[in-house]
Amino acid sequence: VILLPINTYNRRKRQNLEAQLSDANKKISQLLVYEERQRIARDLHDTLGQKLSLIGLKSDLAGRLINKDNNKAKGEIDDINQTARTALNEVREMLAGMRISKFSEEIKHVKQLLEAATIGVDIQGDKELKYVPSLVEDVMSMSLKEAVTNIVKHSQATECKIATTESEHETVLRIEDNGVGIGSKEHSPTGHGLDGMKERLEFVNGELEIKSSDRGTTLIVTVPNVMQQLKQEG
Amino acid sequence: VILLPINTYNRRKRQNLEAQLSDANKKISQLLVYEERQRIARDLHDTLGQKLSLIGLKSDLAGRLINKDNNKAKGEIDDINQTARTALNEVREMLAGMRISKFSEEIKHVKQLLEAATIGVDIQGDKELKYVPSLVEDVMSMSLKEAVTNIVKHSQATECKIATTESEHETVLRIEDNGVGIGSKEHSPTGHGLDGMKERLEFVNGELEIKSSDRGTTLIVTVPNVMQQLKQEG
Amino acid sequence: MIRIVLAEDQGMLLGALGSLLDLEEDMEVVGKARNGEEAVRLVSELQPDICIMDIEMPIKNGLDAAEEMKDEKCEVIILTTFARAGYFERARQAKVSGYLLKDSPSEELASSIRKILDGRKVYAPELIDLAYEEENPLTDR
Ligand SMILES: Nc1ncnc2c1ncn2[C@@H]1O[C@H](COP(=O)(O)OP(=O)(O)OP(=O)(O)O)[C@@H](O)[C@H]1O
Ligand SMILES: Nc1ncnc2c1ncn2[C@@H]1O[C@H](COP(=O)(O)OP(=O)(O)OP(=O)(O)O)[C@@H](O)[C@H]1O
Ligand SMILES: [Mg+2]
Ligand SMILES: [Mg+2]
Ligand SMILES: [Mg+2]
Repeated sequence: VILLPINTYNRRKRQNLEAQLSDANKKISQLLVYEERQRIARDLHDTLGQKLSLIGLKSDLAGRLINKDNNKAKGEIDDINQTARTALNEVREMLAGMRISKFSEEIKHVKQLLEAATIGVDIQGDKELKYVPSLVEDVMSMSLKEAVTNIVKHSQATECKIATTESEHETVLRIEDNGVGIGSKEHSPTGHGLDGMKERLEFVNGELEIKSSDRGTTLIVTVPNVMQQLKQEG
Repeated sequence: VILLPINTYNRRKRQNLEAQLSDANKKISQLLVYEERQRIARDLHDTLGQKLSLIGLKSDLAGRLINKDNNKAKGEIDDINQTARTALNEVREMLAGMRISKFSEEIKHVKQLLEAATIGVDIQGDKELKYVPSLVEDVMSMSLKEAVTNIVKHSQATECKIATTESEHETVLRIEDNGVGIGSKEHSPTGHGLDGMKERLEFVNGELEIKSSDRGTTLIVTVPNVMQQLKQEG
Repeated sequence: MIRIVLAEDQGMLLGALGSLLDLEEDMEVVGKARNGEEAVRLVSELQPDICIMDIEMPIKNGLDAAEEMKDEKCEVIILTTFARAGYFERARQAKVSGYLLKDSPSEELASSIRKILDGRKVYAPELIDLAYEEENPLTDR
C-alpha cells in the first residue's frame, strides 16, 4: 500500500518532468538561433557605426563650409548621400539575415526562381518540416536556396527535382538537376556558396553529399533528428 | 527484489531528469532575456532604416538647395547631423541592451563611470539581487545605468549614493546625487532616457519615483517580487 | 597654436576630421596617419601637442600605439564608436587623456582638446564598458 502510491507519484512526477524537458529543449534550440543572429547583427553594426559616424562628421563639416566654400560643402553633401545609401543597404541585408526562413516558404520561393528561368520543377515529399528544430529548418532553407541559385546560375539544366524525406531519425533533402555538372568550367570556382552550406550543416551535425557528372548534379543534404531521439529514450 | 531495483532505477532517472530540467530552466530564463533583446533589436533596425532613408532624402535636398538658398540648405544639414547622432545612440543602446547585464556587474560599471568623472561614490546594500528573475534584473541594471549616466552627463554633482534594499515583497533601488537637479536647464529635455526607464519598469510592474530640487536628484526604482510569491505557493 | 596628429584608417573620416579641426582657429593638423605605426612615427617626428586616434586600424591598432606613446609629451585621445569589453581599461592603462565618441560634435571635440591641454581627462560615459576583471584599482583620481 505504501509502495504503490510512491511509485505512481514517481511516475507522474517523471512524466511531468519529461514534458517540461521536451518543452525546454525546444526553447533551447531556438536560443541557438538567436545567438547566431546576434552574432550577425553585431558584425554589421560595426560597419554601420562607422558609416553613421562619417555622416555625423561630414554634416558637421558641410554646415561649417556652407557660405564659405559652397563647392566643397556640396562635395561633402554628396558623400553623405552616398554613405547613407550604402548603410541603408547594409541594414536591409541585416534585416533579411535576421528573418526566420521557413522551409515551406523557401520551397515556394525556389519554385518561382526556377520557373522564371524556364527550368522544369518537380517537387516531391513534405513541404513542411515536422521533426527539425527551427535552427535546423533555417539551415535547410538556406541550403535549398543556395542549391537552386547554383542551378539557375551555373547548371544550364532544363529540369530540377526537389525531394524531402523525413523520418524520426533524419531529414533528407535532395536537389537534382540535369545540367552540365560541377567542374565543367575550366577556371577554379571562386564562390563560397557550397562551402558555406557545408559549414552551416556541420554546425547542426548535418552532411552534404555532392554527386556530379556531365548529365547533371545532385545535392543530398542529411540532418539527424537528435531531439526526436531524446524523446524516444524518455 | 523486483520492486526495489525499479524504484532505484526510477529515482536515478528522475534525478537525472531533474538535473537536466534545472539546467534547461536556467537556459530558458536567459532565452526570455534574449527574446526581449531581439524584439528591441528589431524595433531599432526599423527606426535605423527610417533614419538612414531620411538622411538620404535630406542630403539630396541639401545638395539641390545649396547656392540657391544656403539658409535652408544649412537647416537640412543640421537635421542630418542630428539624425545621424540619434541613430548612433540607438545602436549603442541596443548593443548595450543585448549584453547580459548582471546587476552586480552593473554596480561595478557605474562605480567606474562615477570614479572616472571624479564623483564620490557610496554604495550601500546588496550588490547581488536574490529575489528577482533575470528579466527584472535586466531592467534594474538598465535603470541604474541610465540614472548614473544622467548624473555624469547632467547633474554636476560631487557625490552619488546608491542603495539597494531587497525584501521578499519588493526590491528597491535608490540613486541619489547632490547636483543641480532636473529642470535647472532652461530648454525642455530632448532625451528619452527617463521615459525609456519608466516604460521598461511598467513592463515588469515596477515604478519610478523622481525627487528633485536644486540640492540634487533622487531616483527611486521599486519592483514587486512576484516570482517569490509563486515559489512560496509551489 | 595646438598642433595635432590624426590617425584613422578610413580615408573619408580622416579627411572630414582633419578639415573640422583645421577650421578651429587655435588648432592645426600637422600630420595624418593611416595606421598606428605611422602615428607613432609622426608623433616622435613632429612632437605635436595632441594625437587623436581611432582604435581599429591595420598594422598597429590605436590602443597599442597609445601604449607606445606613453613616454611622449603628447596627450592622446582615442576616438571610437562603440564600447567594447576591455577597451576602456586598456586605454586607461595606456594613460590616454581622452576616450571619446567618433561622432561627437566638433565643438565638443575641440573643447575636450582644450580641457585635456589644461591637464584634465575626458571620457564619454557611453564608451565606458565593463572591465570584466574582479578588482581594478582606479588610482589616478
Ligand atoms: N548545379 C550546378 N551545376 C553546375 N555547376 C555548378 C552547380 N553548382 C555549383 N556549380 C559550380 O560550382 C562552383 C561553386 O559553387 P558555389 O555555390 O560554391 O559558388 P558560386 O555559386 O560560384 O558563388 P556563390 O555561391 O558564393 O555566389 C560554381 O562556381 C559552379 O562552377
Ligand atoms: N541627475 C540629474 N541631474 C540633473 N539633471 C538631470 C538628471 N537626470 C536627468 N536630468 C535632466 O533631465 C533630462 C532628461 O533626462 P533623460 O535621461 O530622459 O534624457 P537625456 O539624458 O538628456 O538623454 P538620453 O538619456 O536619451 O541620452 C536631461 O536632459 C537633464 O536635463
Ligand atoms: Mg553558389
Ligand atoms: Mg539620460
Ligand atoms: Mg578604423
